[in-house]
Amino acid sequence: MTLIANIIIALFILVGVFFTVVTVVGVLRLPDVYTRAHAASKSATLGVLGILIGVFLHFWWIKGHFSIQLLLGSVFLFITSPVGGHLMSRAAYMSGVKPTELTVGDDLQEAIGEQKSREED
Amino acid sequence: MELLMAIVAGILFTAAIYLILSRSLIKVILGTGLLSHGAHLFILTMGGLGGSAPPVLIDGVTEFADPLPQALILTAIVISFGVTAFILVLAYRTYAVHKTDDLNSMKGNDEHD
Amino acid sequence: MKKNNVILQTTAKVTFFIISLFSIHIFFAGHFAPGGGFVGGLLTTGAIVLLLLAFDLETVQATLPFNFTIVIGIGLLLSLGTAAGAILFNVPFFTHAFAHFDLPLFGDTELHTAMIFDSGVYLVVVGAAITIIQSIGGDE
Amino acid sequence: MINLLLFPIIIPFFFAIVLLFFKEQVRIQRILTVIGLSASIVAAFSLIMKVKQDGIQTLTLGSWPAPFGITMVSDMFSALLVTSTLVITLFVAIYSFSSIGEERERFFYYPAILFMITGVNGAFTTGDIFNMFVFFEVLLIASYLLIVLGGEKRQLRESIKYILVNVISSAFFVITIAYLYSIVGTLNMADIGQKIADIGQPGIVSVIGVLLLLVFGIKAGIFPLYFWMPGSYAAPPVPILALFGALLTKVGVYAITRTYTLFFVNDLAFTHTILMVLALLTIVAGCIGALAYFDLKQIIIYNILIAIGVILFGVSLMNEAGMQGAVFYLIHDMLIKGALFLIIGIMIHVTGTSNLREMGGLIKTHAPLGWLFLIAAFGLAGIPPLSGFVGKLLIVQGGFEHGQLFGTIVILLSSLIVLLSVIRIFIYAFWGEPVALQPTNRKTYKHMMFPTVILVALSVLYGVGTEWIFPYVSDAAHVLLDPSSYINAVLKE
Amino acid sequence: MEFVWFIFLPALAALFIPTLFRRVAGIHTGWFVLIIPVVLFVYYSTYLPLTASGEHAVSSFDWIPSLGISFVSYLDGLSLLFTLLITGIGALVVLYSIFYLDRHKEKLGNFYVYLLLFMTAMLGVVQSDNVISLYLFWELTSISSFLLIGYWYTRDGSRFGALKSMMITVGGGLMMLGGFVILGILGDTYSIRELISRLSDYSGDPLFTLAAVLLLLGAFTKSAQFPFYIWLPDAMEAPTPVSAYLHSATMVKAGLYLVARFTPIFAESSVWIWLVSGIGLLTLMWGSFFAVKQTDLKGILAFSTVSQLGLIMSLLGAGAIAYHSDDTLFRLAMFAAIFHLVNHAVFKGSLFMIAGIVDHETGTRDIRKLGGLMSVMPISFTVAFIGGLSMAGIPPFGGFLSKELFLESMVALKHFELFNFDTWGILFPVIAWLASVFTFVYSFYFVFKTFTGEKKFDKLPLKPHEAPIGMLISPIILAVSVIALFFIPNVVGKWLVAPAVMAAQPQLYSLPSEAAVHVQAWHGFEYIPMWLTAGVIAIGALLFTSIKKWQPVYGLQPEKLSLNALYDSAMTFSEKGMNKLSRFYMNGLIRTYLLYMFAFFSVMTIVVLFAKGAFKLDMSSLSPITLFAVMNAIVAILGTGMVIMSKNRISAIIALGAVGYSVALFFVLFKAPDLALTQLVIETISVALFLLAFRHLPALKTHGETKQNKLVNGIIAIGVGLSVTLVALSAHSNKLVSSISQYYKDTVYTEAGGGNIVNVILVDYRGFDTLFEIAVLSIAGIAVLGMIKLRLSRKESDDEKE
Amino acid sequence: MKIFIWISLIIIFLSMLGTLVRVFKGPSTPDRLIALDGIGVMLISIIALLSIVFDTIFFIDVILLIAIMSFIGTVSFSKFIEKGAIIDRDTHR
Repeated sequence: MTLIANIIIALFILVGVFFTVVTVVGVLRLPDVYTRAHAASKSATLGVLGILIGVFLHFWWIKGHFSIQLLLGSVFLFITSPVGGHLMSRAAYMSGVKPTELTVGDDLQEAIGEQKSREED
Repeated sequence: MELLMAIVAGILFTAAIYLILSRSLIKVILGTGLLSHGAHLFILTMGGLGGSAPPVLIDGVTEFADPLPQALILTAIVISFGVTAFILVLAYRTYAVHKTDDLNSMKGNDEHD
Repeated sequence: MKKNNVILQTTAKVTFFIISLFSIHIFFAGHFAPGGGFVGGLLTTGAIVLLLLAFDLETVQATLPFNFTIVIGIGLLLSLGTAAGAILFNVPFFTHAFAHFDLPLFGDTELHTAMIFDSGVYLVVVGAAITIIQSIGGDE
Repeated sequence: MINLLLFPIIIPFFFAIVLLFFKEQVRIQRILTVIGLSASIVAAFSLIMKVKQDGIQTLTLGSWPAPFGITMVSDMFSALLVTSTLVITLFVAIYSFSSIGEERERFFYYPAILFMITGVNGAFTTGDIFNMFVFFEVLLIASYLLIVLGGEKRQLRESIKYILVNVISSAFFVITIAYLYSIVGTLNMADIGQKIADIGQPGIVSVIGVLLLLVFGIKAGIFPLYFWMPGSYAAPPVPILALFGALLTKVGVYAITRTYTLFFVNDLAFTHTILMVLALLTIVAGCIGALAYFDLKQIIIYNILIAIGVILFGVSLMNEAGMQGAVFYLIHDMLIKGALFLIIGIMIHVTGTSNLREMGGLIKTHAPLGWLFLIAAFGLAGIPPLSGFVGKLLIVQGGFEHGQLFGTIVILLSSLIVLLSVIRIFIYAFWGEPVALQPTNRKTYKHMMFPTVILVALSVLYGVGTEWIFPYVSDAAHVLLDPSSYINAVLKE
Repeated sequence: MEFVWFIFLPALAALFIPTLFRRVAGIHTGWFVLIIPVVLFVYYSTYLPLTASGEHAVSSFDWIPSLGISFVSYLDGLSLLFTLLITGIGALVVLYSIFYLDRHKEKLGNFYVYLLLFMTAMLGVVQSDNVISLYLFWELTSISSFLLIGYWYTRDGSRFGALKSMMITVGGGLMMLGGFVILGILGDTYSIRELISRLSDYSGDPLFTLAAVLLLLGAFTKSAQFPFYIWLPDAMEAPTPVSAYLHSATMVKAGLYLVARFTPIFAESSVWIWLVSGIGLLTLMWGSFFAVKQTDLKGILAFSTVSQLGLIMSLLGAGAIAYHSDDTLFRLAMFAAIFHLVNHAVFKGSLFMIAGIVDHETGTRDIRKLGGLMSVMPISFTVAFIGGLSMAGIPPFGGFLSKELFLESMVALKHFELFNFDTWGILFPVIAWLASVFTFVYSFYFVFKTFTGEKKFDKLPLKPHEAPIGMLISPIILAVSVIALFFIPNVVGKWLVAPAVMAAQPQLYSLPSEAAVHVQAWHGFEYIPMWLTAGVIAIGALLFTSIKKWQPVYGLQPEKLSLNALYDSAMTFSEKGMNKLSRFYMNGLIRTYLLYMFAFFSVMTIVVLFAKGAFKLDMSSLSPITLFAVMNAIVAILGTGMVIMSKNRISAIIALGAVGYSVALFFVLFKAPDLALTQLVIETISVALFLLAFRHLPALKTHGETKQNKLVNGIIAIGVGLSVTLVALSAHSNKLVSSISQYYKDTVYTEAGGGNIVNVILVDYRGFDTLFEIAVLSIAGIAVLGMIKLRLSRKESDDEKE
Repeated sequence: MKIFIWISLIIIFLSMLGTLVRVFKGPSTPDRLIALDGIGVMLISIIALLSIVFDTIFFIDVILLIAIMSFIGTVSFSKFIEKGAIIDRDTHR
């Protein structure tokens, strides 16, 4: 029983570690802010969720301690992480960080332009 | 471990003092921030780092980290928070009035008529 | 430019409650597990800061219509009062008392005067931190 | 009333909190301040009586046994200091009614004063080294509030220096406590004293002694740690300056005295020689400054340095006469500095400047002020029978008994410099051709005079009535010289 | 009634003077004041028979008995003599002042208050048996003298003179206090009588000589001895009654009194004898020589006073020799000293009053403008003539007698063989004689330049005429006394001088009559002093007549080398020099101040650490190093580096936050969950605060900091970092006593009812800390509020704009 | 199991150091910010795993706390970068 539990836990943690590594590779290798933000917010969230679940299960199954905080933490991260990513990207954009050359289109540019012209009316 | 931590705290102190000695008000404030970090680490280090469990009673655990330095640090942290907030506001008020953040231009030895 | 903050504001509302709950949990956990008045108060402050970030000073002021200077005063009085209660019994200042009660809903509960003291701490921390943040944020 | 010794700390604290609720009602604030301070004074006086009667008073907070909880200890030394602090504050507060201005009063001026007094009295009373740090922080942050209150250009500029220096000193204080804790494993001052005596003060403890001297020296303003002081103290309005000058530096002096009589008493030849040399250098530095300036505030501020040097010299002698003199002089200096600052406040109010060169002939229009100043000045210089004399006499006596001829003669000569510096004020401001004065409100002048006169009168009384005060001073010195009495009272062995 | 209170009578009376002056405008306030010295004079005269029989009277009242300080009125021959001088001349001076000072123009209220204060002070000095109260009155004389000299406070000269006299005399007084304290320690008493009786216990102590020197500093400054005399000429800015009273008859004699009083103690010391007699003689010579240089009438008198004081001082020194030699000649010296002291008080008082009259009636005191006044002011001239000749030592005036005694004593010194006097003794009579010649010259110079010779009335500011009779009464009384002293010296000797001599040398005499010297004008032709006097008159007359020819000699002395110039440059240095000095290191830069502090801190710490051999590194007590901690340490250090390096403020804040978080991680690693929680929250909120505040702050700028500055900063920073680390390591390696923490672990559940020890410490064991820590937070809160909301400088800047 | 957790921990720690490189390199402030956010997340992982290593539940609160705090930090930083002011007085103006 404990073995199975341990294996499941290890699996979750492994997933978490994997995504974390992905994150760091992404953050280091991707060309511009926006892509890096993408890597950071998504894979990092996944990574931490994996680990949190693993740890949660560890305490629940092995130690017999049902930790609400860990669950709450997972939920919280799940909610806030994307929002954080969104905000950061937006901030980057607004502060004028140029996207990489490879970028295909820039919709927001137009949207802001429209809004500005509307305000000027 | 204590050796290492003392050195880390010492480095924090060094950096803090280096910053405090600079001319820019902002750097000085950053320096005070580092200074308090260094001080807290020193307290922790001096209390001994060998504790095997957090100082919270739990069945079956008898060896704890020394709780007293922790309590002291907690007090010190809160105090330095208050002071940091104060210094920040003071800094920007000073900047607003003096129109500069260069400490060299805030000499003020006008008493030397 | 009109600000588009819908995402943040919605998240903030949700998380505000999570954080508040957590802060209360941390506050009460204090005596037996990590936590206590400080962290609790600071967390509550964090929650309010989040609201401030997402909305603005006036909205938050309307939602939480406290004079935080008064909150500081109340908190300090509470803490001091708890400590000074000992004077009435002519025992050294700060002598706490505690007892275990068997309350219907919570089971065996320890009631401790330190708790009142800690709530004073909580109030002061919230009051002071918010006072500072409000003042700076409100400064032109 | 086992909690009696806490009242001089708690009452101002309580009133400070209550004042927070009356932010806009200046009148209520004033009344409450006076009530609070008067009540504290009553408590402080009864504390002195109690200590005189029953010896050292201790209180272990929370009923925890001595080294574990925080112990508050009131020996005669601290009781005297607490009382003088409160008395001075009361008069400064009354003085503020007419001089500080309503804007400041509305922005927590009185609560800040009361908080500061809480900190000062706490620092004087506490028997726990970390608790002392906390009280230091209380008084410091309150002093930050006071020094910057009003946000005038010069205030802001000097506040930065003041605060920076104090933040640094706090950091060093904290780590020094940590070092001490590492070595002796306790925070209770009596316990520390005991344990250091037990282990025979190894070298490292002396190092910590020096560190503590530096930490407290920053607050006390000893050489070469005083440089921030003249500028910073001169920035805020006069009542605040009076409080700072009269009280804050004395906290540092108290802390040095306490630690150097309780902890580091096993290697006097080393630690106390350092203290003595620094004290003498402080006197020299103070003398240079006191002569160098033509600014009222600066002159008196530098006189603080001289006084601190004199007191610490007395402490460093570690003999009866020296210690009695130091205690006597310490309280004298609190009173007289408070009074002098209030007087120069009035002079600045009347003339609109603090530059001596722009004053003159005030004796013609403000004769009582002139005589008041002259009395205070002579008191400061230690002209008998005014208050500075007996303290200095005892310190000189202690110095000669100790065989420290050179230092003692420096002390004597410093009196001359003090006299020169303050008489110069008298000659420039009160004598000479009268200069044209801005019309000022005579009523305000009178209101400012009232507390000032009383404070000067008190200092005169302190000097003339030495015989009544002497037993108390003698008790205080006795405890300082005999650490075991302090230790026994706390640890109840 | 205890007669010690009579000392305070004048001071008490002074309390009523301002009221009297204001309310009773019709009568000159002086008349009320006059009552005091007269009453006192009469009262104290009643003690004459007592002291003449060698007894004394004591009355005392304790001031600080715990320290052995009391007010004692000890009346023996010496103190009674001075007391009578003070009250007697005091009465005459007050009388004189009534006519000298105009009651409408002058602030008599102040004047008489000071004068009465001075009277109390002076009585206290001479009657105190307790050295501490003696010191008290001593300083009080300095203060009242200061106030009196500065009486016309709008004049520059008055202020200058007042400050000068105060600085020098108070400084001397302080040194004297040092001497007193040493005596007090040695003899374990502050009472002079007891000190004398215990002399043998301590006279061999090494501090004894120091006490003598310190005491003499007090006496020399007060009695205007070389080189401290410089204050006296400047003190002449005081109203003339004051000069007559304080600066010739009484206050300057306090130093002489002190020397006489302490002769029984210090006569043991060779240093004392050499200093007193040597400095006295030097002063005599110096003063008499430079008196001729002066052009101000009061200046001449001031220098003459200096020289006369020197004369008496040297006699006192010679008198102390009586303890070492049986030669009756030395016993004569003390008698001569006291006798001349009386003489001087009388004739100099009269001369000052005449100088005042001349000033009052002609409007000038410049001797170059004066001349021929004899015709219009015959009475004044007569008085001046009598006083002047007495001063010159010419019969038939009192001065002659004491001058002869003086010369006799000086001749005797030649033979004295102790303390190397046999080698240098010959100088004494020579200098004494030379000085007497100059004394003769300046006396004549003063009298005859003013009253005879060419009349230059048209150059005078006022039209000269004889003074009103009221103003003349006092000088006339004094002039009569001068003559009387010549004819009844032995009466005076018996009642006044001999008791005083006995008081000054109590070990030598048991009855005053033994001390009495029969004074006579004619000793026969073998009497050397007679020939010396004749020589003085001959050479003196020669010099006086040729004064125009040699007076330019004085111009040879460069002004810069004079003692006055020394004082002036000291004063300038104390203002300008100190300012410059202070400017040099007080440059207003916080960085500089911090550099001093840090440099001192690190040097001090490291030096002490190694000097005390306290540095120790105990590897055994270290806890094991964990990998995470090392990694985290790297993070913390990198973060720190980034804070320093970062070029913009956001990255600096990010880095600071990173350091904060790594500190939190340290807390986790070292088992401090509470700390970790708090640190995390606080760090975040701090960062938010920084960001908030950055809206109001500029971007990060280096302000062109030089490389050199950075280098210095770096070195200092490293020094401090190194010292704190080293101390930390040594402290850790010196864990000598186990911590008190175990108690908390044991009692936390049972007695405090909690489980989280840290939290229980915070709210219970050390709740007091927490209570005030939240107070700190609260104050920070209201401080921020106050700082932001209250802006008095806004008005300021608005003003600037307008 | 212990060893596995240790290895995971070290990997995550190294990742954290890697991310830290980004914090140093920048180039733009948002880059650093993003990296910092990532570090916060990794810190959570580390502490979660450390709880297993230390065998204590007392650090679990820290996890949630870091989550909250890093969110607040992220929001304030982004607002600062975007607008320069992180708290508005009044959005409707």
